[in-house]
Amino acid sequence: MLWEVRVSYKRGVQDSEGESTLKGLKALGFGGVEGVSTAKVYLIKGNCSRGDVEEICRRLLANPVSQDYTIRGIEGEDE
Amino acid sequence: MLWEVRVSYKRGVQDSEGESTLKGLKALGFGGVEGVSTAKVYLIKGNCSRGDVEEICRRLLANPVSQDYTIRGIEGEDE
Amino acid sequence: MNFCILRAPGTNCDGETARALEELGCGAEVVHLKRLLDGRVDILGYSGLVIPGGFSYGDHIRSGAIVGRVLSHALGERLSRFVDEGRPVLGICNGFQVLAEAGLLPGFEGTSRFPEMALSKNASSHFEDRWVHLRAGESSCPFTKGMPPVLRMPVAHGEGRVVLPPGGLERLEANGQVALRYALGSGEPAGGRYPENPNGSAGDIAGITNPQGNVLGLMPHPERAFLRILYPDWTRTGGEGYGDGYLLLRNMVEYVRRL
Amino acid sequence: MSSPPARLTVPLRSLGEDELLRTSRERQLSLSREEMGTIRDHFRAAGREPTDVELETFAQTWSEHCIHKTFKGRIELDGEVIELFRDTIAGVTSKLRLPWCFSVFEDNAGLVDFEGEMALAFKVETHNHPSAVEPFGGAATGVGGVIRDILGVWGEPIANTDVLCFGPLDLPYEELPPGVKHPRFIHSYVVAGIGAYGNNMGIPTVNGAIYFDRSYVGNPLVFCGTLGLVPKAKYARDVKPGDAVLLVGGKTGRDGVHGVTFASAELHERSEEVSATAVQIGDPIEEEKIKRGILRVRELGLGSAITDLGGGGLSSAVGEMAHRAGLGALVHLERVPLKYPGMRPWEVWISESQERMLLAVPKANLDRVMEHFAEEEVEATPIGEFVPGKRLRVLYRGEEVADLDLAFLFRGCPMVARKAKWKPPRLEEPSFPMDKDLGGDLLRILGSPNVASREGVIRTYDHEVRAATILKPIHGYGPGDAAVLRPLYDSWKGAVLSNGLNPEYGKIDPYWMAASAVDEAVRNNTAVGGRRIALLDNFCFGNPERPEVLGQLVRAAKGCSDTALAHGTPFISGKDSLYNESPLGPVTPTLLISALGIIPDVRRAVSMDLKGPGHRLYVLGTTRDELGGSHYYKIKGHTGKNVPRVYPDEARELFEALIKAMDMGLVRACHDLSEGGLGVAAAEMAFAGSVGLELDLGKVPLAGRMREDKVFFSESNSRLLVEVREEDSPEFEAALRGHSVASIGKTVDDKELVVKKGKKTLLKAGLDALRDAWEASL
Ligand SMILES: Nc1ncnc2c1ncn2[C@@H]1O[C@H](COP(=O)(O)OP(=O)(O)O)[C@@H](O)[C@H]1O
Ligand SMILES: [Mg+2]
Repeated sequence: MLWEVRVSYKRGVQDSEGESTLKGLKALGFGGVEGVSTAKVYLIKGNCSRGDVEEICRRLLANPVSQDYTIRGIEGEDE
Repeated sequence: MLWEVRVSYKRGVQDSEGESTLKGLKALGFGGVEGVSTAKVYLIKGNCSRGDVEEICRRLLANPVSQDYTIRGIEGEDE
Repeated sequence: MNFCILRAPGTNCDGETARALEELGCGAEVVHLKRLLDGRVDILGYSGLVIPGGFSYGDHIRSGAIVGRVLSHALGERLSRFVDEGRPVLGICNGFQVLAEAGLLPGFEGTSRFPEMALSKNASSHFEDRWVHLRAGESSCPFTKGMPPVLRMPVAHGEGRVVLPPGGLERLEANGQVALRYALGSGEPAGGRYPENPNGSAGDIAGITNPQGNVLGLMPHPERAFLRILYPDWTRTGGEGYGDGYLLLRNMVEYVRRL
Repeated sequence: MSSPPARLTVPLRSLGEDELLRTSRERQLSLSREEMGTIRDHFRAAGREPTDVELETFAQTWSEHCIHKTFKGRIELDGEVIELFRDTIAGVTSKLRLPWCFSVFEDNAGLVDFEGEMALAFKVETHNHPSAVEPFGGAATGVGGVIRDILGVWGEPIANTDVLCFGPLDLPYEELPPGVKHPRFIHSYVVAGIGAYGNNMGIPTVNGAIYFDRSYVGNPLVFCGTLGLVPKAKYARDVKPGDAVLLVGGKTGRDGVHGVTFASAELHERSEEVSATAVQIGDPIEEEKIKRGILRVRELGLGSAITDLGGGGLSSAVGEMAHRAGLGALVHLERVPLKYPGMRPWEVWISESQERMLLAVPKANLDRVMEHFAEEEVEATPIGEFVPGKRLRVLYRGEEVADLDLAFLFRGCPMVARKAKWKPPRLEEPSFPMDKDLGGDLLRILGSPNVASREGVIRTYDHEVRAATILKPIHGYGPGDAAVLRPLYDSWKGAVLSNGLNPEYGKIDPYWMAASAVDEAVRNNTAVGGRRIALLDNFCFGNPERPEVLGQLVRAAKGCSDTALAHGTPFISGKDSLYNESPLGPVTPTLLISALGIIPDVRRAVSMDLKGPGHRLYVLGTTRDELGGSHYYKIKGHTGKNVPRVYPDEARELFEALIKAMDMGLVRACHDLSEGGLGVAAAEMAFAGSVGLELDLGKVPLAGRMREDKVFFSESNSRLLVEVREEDSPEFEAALRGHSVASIGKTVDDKELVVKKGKKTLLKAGLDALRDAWEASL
């Protein structure tokens, strides 16, 4: 199976990465850009259920206090 | 408009973060996981065309030697 | 002789780098990137350019990406001229990343508009501070000439793994552009072995020069190996005098004197 | 949408005690019944109701975190009444009256003289609760916060320290209570957060410790320290009426709202949801820019005062700055740059958004100061001015939302009076047979979590940026006792940083736990050549409203003070973090002592690795049957009762004699004896230098008869191992005459550690095996 996990900052939590990217784009002359936010994607391959991936997010990939995550089955989800 | 850019490693370029995540998951007892790869997502908001975003990727977000990118219009793409 | 030590938000090795150059008898002026960009300062007013270590703009996108791309976008032409005139450019750690992103290194055909190499996340995937052995002398770079066969300096970075396009390594080697390689204590190349090669760089590359030899980018920090007393084992091996970083920086200064 | 008026009042005057307490709870004020009553009476007398902004200001300023109620309150223990701060910690400093203490307990950090016009500023803070819920952000902002304490005394930060306490990494997941993160998760993200902040700012992380104990599962401890350099003449504290109140740095958001009240309450299962706004990630690059701006303003002497925006945000900082200057302040709250619209005035006022500083600037300098910050791309906003009359007035779009009497705000908080109880736990000394071969025990201790190598963590921190770290955390391939820095380019004088921490002893007696922590910090400092030592205390205890916890606190405060006094080492700053409890109970009483020494010439610093064969090895200090809380007992499954004590008069003179011998150049290597005792120290010195060692336990100076295993693993305080060249040994012995010192062995060519008693061999182990055991874990 192949799962896609996407981890992003919760609303209100500072996304310095997005902010510095915005600054960089302005400096490069991309004046039209108004905002940038970022997220991290993990593609997880293996023999695991959606429940496992939930658990993986909670235990390692995301902190529910400051981050949101979404899980998407890409291949072979059998639920 | 809102664009989603996704930057990932080129084939053959080591994704060390994915590898270390895999190691971490194994250590946590997720034996079923076989591989992890990572990517970075930028959500770009503003007055810019697909061509602009293309240019943004080439000029800043991706290094052509090690990274690939994909662009997806999420809102208000008028092409 | 007056060096421009370029800094941007997040640069943090400018103080000790400037200090080392001053001890070698040159002027070393720390200049904020924005002063170059808004034209208050002209890069061509300096005898050399040093881009020191740090985390410019937080290094979020890729280390050195913003400064590198902004430099090439806004000052590309002046920088090319600076390099073509043979003036020395040294990029240390984050500075190396900047030079790579700016297209100044490897500079196969002169300065390129887009990067021709990448300094990617360490194979270990984390930041690492450790002393390494280096082998110099294969390249045309005058800054690494006449050095002892094995040098010691510390690295401290999270993204220092040299990634090259297909054929890139061969091309670098053929051009004599490999200035420094990670080595074993004996001077043999590290052969990709960790931790001797601390980041998994292709060809054990720690430093690259341009074909002309006047631009050098390296991940190790010469300013942190400037004095023997900064070595991690000086209490065993002696803390008097200058270290290998001094030799490299002195070579660069002498190169300018000869220009 | 019509927004509510800026000025909202909270009816208090008619409330009874219970209703007051309910209001405190509902608004998350963490104020007690008595405190609420005092506030109500104050406003009754004033003939009006408080505004929400005013009430929140009290909640911040009167929080345990800001006002240290417990340490400044009256505590009764066994009929004796004591004020902890005055009678113990500060008492030591005032009794010692040392002329080199430049500023103590007054400011954001303690300051001591260094070289010429330069002073060193040192501060250690804790960031425990945020690190429990958001370990990366919590630890990172902990580092950011303590760096701002140094900036807040006009200091240039030059080094960081971090001491971390976690639950066991191998804790089974099933044992985790709901809402608690696994120690592995917390460990790896805390370490990442500390590294990220310090590395990004270019401040080397040079010293620290990691400690594991079950009591930290629900409540990890994260101590972050920063050392700074301050030219004394630039230490401006001279606010005049008319000076601008200048807010510098990042924008203000809802983050950290109620951070201090959060820190002053116990963690509970739902802390995660309730306190989401107390969580922040931090932006070191912003702080780096602020630092540059501040150092420039300092150099040019353009500011009249500075402080950080920490706990309580603007509400604490503005009031404190005015109060110290004997002035008042007028603030226009709508001028504060916000991250997003829609914040209530009280939220702006108490927000703890990171990377902000407060400066007082004479009007004539204001434009120049603003320009310097603009040059660094840092936002600087005048939000008001200092005024005569000791009132703190806050306006929002012209409407008055607070008008407070500063004297009442800072002195009106009712002093707490609490009862403490101390009952020694009932413990026994174990009895078990000794293994014929001590090698197995030694390998187990070397590999145990609290002894094993920290290299994997240390290397993720940049410990040599600034090119001034002379003794590094891993020097000569072994675990150093203290870091040595060379702060100034034009001087060889050094600063020496070390720490002492041993919670395990706290399970037996917090008094000796604290005494041991002081002795350990001082002897670690001494081991590399540090002297003229100043101390910081950081107490992390459970809920002080519980008499048993308070009893432990009193004993610890006395233990560290008595020992510090005897060592002649003043406290210059510190902090207490109480309410470190989770559903799993309170943390083990934990006291971190951080020591700052100096060394006249860093080229004389001594490292712990053995330098070569054919040298003598001396043990300094007396070994006693004190294995309570030792690692040896621990691996045998015991706690024991004979906790290590300190005999400080012996210790002080011994350390002074050792320093003399070091200055004469007689000491080749030196290592302090602590966790794992002589066995671990000897093994570490040997494999660090890759030099073999032969010891005779029969020669170790003892107080009374002891079995060999106890001699080898005792953790008695005030002891060190010293390597001396054969030809220097007469001089060395002369320098240490009159002290408890013995030559117990010699360094050899074979790469082995051999331990004998007379003719009997008790241990023989290859250095590689020892090193592998030490490196295996973590
Ligand atoms: N338990 C303590 N032991 C020693 N010093 C303390 C203690 N608590 C507070 N102090 C001192 O009081 C001063 C003010 O403390 P505090 O208001 O907490 O500072 P900040 O908020 O800037 O950290 C500091 O210098 C600190 O050293
Ligand atoms: Mg403070």
